[in-house]
Amino acid sequence: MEEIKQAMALYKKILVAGCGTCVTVCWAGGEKEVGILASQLRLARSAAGNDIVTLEATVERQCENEMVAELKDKVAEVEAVLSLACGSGVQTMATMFEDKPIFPAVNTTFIGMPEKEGLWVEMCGACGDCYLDRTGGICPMVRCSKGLLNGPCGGTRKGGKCEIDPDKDCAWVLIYRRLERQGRLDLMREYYAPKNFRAVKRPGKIQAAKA
Amino acid sequence: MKNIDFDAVAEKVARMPGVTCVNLVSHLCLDEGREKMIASIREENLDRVIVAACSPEFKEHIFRQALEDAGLNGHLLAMANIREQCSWAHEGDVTEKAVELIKMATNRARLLQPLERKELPVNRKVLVIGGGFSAIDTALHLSRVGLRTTLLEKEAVLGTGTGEWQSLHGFDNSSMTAAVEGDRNIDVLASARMTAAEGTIGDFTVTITREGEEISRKYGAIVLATGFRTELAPTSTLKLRTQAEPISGISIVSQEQLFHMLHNSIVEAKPRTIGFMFDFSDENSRFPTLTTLNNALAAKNKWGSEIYIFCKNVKVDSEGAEKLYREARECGVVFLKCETTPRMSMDNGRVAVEARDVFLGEDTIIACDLLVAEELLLPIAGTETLSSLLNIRLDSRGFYQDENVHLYPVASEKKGVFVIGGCRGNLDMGRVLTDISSVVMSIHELLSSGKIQVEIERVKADPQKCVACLTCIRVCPHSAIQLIRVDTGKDVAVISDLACDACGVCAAICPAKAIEFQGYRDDQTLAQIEAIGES
Amino acid sequence: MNGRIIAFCCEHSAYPAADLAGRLRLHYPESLRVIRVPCAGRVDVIHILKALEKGASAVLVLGCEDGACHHITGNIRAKERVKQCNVLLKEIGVDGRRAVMFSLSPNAPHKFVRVANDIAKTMKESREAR
Amino acid sequence: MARPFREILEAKSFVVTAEAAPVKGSSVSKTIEHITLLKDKVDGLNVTDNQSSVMRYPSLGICLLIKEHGGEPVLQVTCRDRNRLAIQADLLFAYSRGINNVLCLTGDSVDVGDHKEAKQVFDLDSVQLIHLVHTLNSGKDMAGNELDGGVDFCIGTTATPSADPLEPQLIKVEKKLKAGVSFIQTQAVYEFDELKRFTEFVRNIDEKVKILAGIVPVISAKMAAYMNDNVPGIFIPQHLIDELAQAPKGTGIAKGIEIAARMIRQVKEEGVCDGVHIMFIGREERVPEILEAAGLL
Repeated sequence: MEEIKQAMALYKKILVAGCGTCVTVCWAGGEKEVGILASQLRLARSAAGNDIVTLEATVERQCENEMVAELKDKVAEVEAVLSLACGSGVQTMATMFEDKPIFPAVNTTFIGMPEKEGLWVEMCGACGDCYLDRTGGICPMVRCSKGLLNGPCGGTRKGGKCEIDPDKDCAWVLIYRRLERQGRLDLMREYYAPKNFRAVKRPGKIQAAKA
Repeated sequence: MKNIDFDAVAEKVARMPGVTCVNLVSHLCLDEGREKMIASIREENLDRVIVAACSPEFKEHIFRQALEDAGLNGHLLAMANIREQCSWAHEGDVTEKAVELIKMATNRARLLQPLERKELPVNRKVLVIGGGFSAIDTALHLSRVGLRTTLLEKEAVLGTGTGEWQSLHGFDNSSMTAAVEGDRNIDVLASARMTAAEGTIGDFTVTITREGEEISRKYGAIVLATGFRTELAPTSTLKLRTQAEPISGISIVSQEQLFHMLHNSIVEAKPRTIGFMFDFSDENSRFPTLTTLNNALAAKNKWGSEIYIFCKNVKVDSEGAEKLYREARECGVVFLKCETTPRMSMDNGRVAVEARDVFLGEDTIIACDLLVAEELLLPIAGTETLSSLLNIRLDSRGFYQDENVHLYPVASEKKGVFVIGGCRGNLDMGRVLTDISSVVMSIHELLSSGKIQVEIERVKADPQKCVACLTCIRVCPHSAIQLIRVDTGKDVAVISDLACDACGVCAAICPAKAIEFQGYRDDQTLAQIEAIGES
Repeated sequence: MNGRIIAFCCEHSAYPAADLAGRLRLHYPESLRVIRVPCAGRVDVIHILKALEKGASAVLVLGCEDGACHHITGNIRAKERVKQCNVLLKEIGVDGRRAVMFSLSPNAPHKFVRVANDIAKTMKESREAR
Repeated sequence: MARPFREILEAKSFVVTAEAAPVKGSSVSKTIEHITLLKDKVDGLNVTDNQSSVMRYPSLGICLLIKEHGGEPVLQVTCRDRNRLAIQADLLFAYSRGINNVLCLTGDSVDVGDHKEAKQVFDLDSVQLIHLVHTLNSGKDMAGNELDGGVDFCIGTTATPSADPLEPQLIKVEKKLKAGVSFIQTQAVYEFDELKRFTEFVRNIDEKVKILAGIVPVISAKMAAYMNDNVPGIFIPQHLIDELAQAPKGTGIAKGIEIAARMIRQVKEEGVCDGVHIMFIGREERVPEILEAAGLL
């Protein structure tokens, strides 16, 4: 918030733009969060005696040019845009409205899945070289804090917890239990050679087969 | 309401935007006042009504009805509580505050929308899960009020397990099962389990698995009457006898085993001294108290044994317990009040119980031929499975239903699902009977007419805005929301008008702001805030 | 809105408690404005923030006692949201105490009045400190 | 000139190594003192690599000093700070300067150290690292290119016999053994039975590998509790904590040395291991006292 406040310090009228897909589902940038962030900014600024006007809008997917285009009129009205979309959405906005400063309001950290309402856990590192078939469907690259491929490190805590966080399960203990249950522990005994970290060249690109 | 200048209020309110007429009426809730209200709605062709009077807690329904009588939807009423929360709450003149409260109500009223009411058909059949006393009795009562019931029992016959020994509490199991057999309204499914359940009040679809075969049935309500089980309390350090067999020499037995000895078995040698223990591990000991008193009296009468009862407290607030206690005392049963659990040891074929008597202040050692150990009353196995199938919570002890003072005693948080008797931790007979009559009355009221009145779309998720994030489904305390594929092929949250209890938890948490709760929409709440402090 | 206190009151607990306070003629600050809600769990973060934006000195969310919520978990949700508000307010340097949640039963008019008086006092003190 | 560690492993019935923890800073005079004190009393000096993810003088640097002062160094290499290029380059350098022993470890997470915001590498894991050293030993680099001048490292690795659950750890040990190591140095062990169970497991897979039991003296109940909570892979049993707590004030170190020596004696007498590895971190100068108490001098 401090970052956002500072970034917005120069502006008197902004658009707070949400995205109606992924970030809505994970409670980071849907219509509700847009409302809250805008209100928070207005409160902060009025407390400082320097009111700010906020427009609010949420589009279906901020990573789609056509959908972002709906915001044209609103963007024209304001000095800057604060986007609650993921990095892709922010970059789409920035490309579409090249002469307006676009600020990211969320730090996109990981691709996760919901564990219960309001709690998401990182599950996939989008590495492009998937091992899930060999690890009982548990990704060691992301869910092991060290991303080890050949078994647990020596730091596992009592009860199979991670060395960096007693509340986090050791991914390799989970993999062991799942493979044991499936009678596939041989998979764990196999040696996995060093990973190809260039399976995805940055920046990543996917071309769907042309019809 | 002497500290409000009503003429001044009327004058100010009349100037509020959209206000057509202001009437000052004393006793608006009496016939005279209501008639006046109806008349002005008709005469002035009003489309919203604000009542500034006493708390809506008391008379809101009367005023809603008045609106309906005047041909206006009852939900177009807003109230300003200028009595309890204004005039009476403050000393000195509160005219200004009254005006502001009315302004808040006016702002809200402007945004109110009518709610359609509809009659929906309900299935009149009831599923009762369990085959013990409370299940059977509920089915028999429901039959008497003309409702058809299925009794779902996991054992092969009704009344197993607790059957005979329930007669201790004064009912006859065999005549009850006979009554069930002769009752055409009751259908018994034995050796069967519920393996899936979906739907809402009035329309549950239940999958029952019997001998590997799946049956699908539809019901309007579900009653859980699965009873409880007992387990030797951890305080009883010595091992329980595994079978109820004629005693020869020493023994530690359960209440049920003692009951069998007293009523069915030939006992080789009558136990001269019997000890009972209860109320050390679980303070909820009404049921053990009753059982102990009954068994102690029976043993005294049949065997003439010396009887010692070790307990922290004797809980005699259940029906008949006080009388039993008095009888026990009169015929010489000794009660020893102990603060801590007595120690037990084997002593030459007898059980030595060592306890500190609180009143005597000294240690007493009593050698018993028979010790009736303390037992814990626990939920039966499978309670968790059923609770997750039906989506209802368990309390800290694992029984159904939190001790939630706001819920109707036998209603669960899910409309149409009821919990009675032992499986909700209600263990003495008097309370079980109360549960049975409550559940029969509730279900009769709900299902007997075959239809139910509901307000349509009071809480609704906008399918356009819903992103199917499942949040509302996960947070709904009444499991009233489901993900359903709509015509457009999209999965969206759909709130069941029947199951919804109108709390608004979903509306507050929806990250897409897709859920609207008529009467408590965001804009209606914010409009009230807008009015505050304006004047 | 000069110093108004907004209290979102659950119709199963705090609202009847407020009524009872009136009937017993227990007095509390006139600046209190009650907004009736079907459950404390209906109160959204944005309601609290907008009330503060409008100039309310404090916002109270009053729901049922633990384990006695008519809607089972509504009061817990409300508590979480108020906590979220405290964090949001702290982030922008606003006194977190301006949003508070209390639990009370419908027959607790004295607690209602105490809560109202306490928050009014706290707000007055912090105004004077400034 | 010290005897090569590989020869010692083969020849001696009970091998003793000690750990040398590098300093934080560039002043190595104290380290040199420790080296001179210990080099003839133990068979190898084992140098940690940014131990516990705390940034320090490099392992490679201390190994060079040991070499210069006539000791036999064991270079610890973790996967945390270097990718496969850097590790291979460091190993080439080490070998060229007479450092012939390498201990392959995963490395602690940066989260437990003093540079928590660092990007941790873990390009390889410890099993892959062992394979890498074998690849270098065969005269090729990981990409398959011929090396101009090969290497011939004696390879060791670590294991945690007291992990809970143990099975996943054992599978990893099995993989390490299959990759090929000459010695295994265990994480600190305090329960003799645990150690015994572990060595039996190892022996079933590989009869020849040498096992050195890890000995970390604990000098107070407080330190024991701290280590249990904060040092990954260390589990000190309650009865030892109690024993330490009962020691009179000021005798903690002596008590710790006594307990350590007791363990070493038992290991030696019952012949469950081929030696011990002593880690008396920050008190290297007192290692001789342990050796003496254990009858190893």
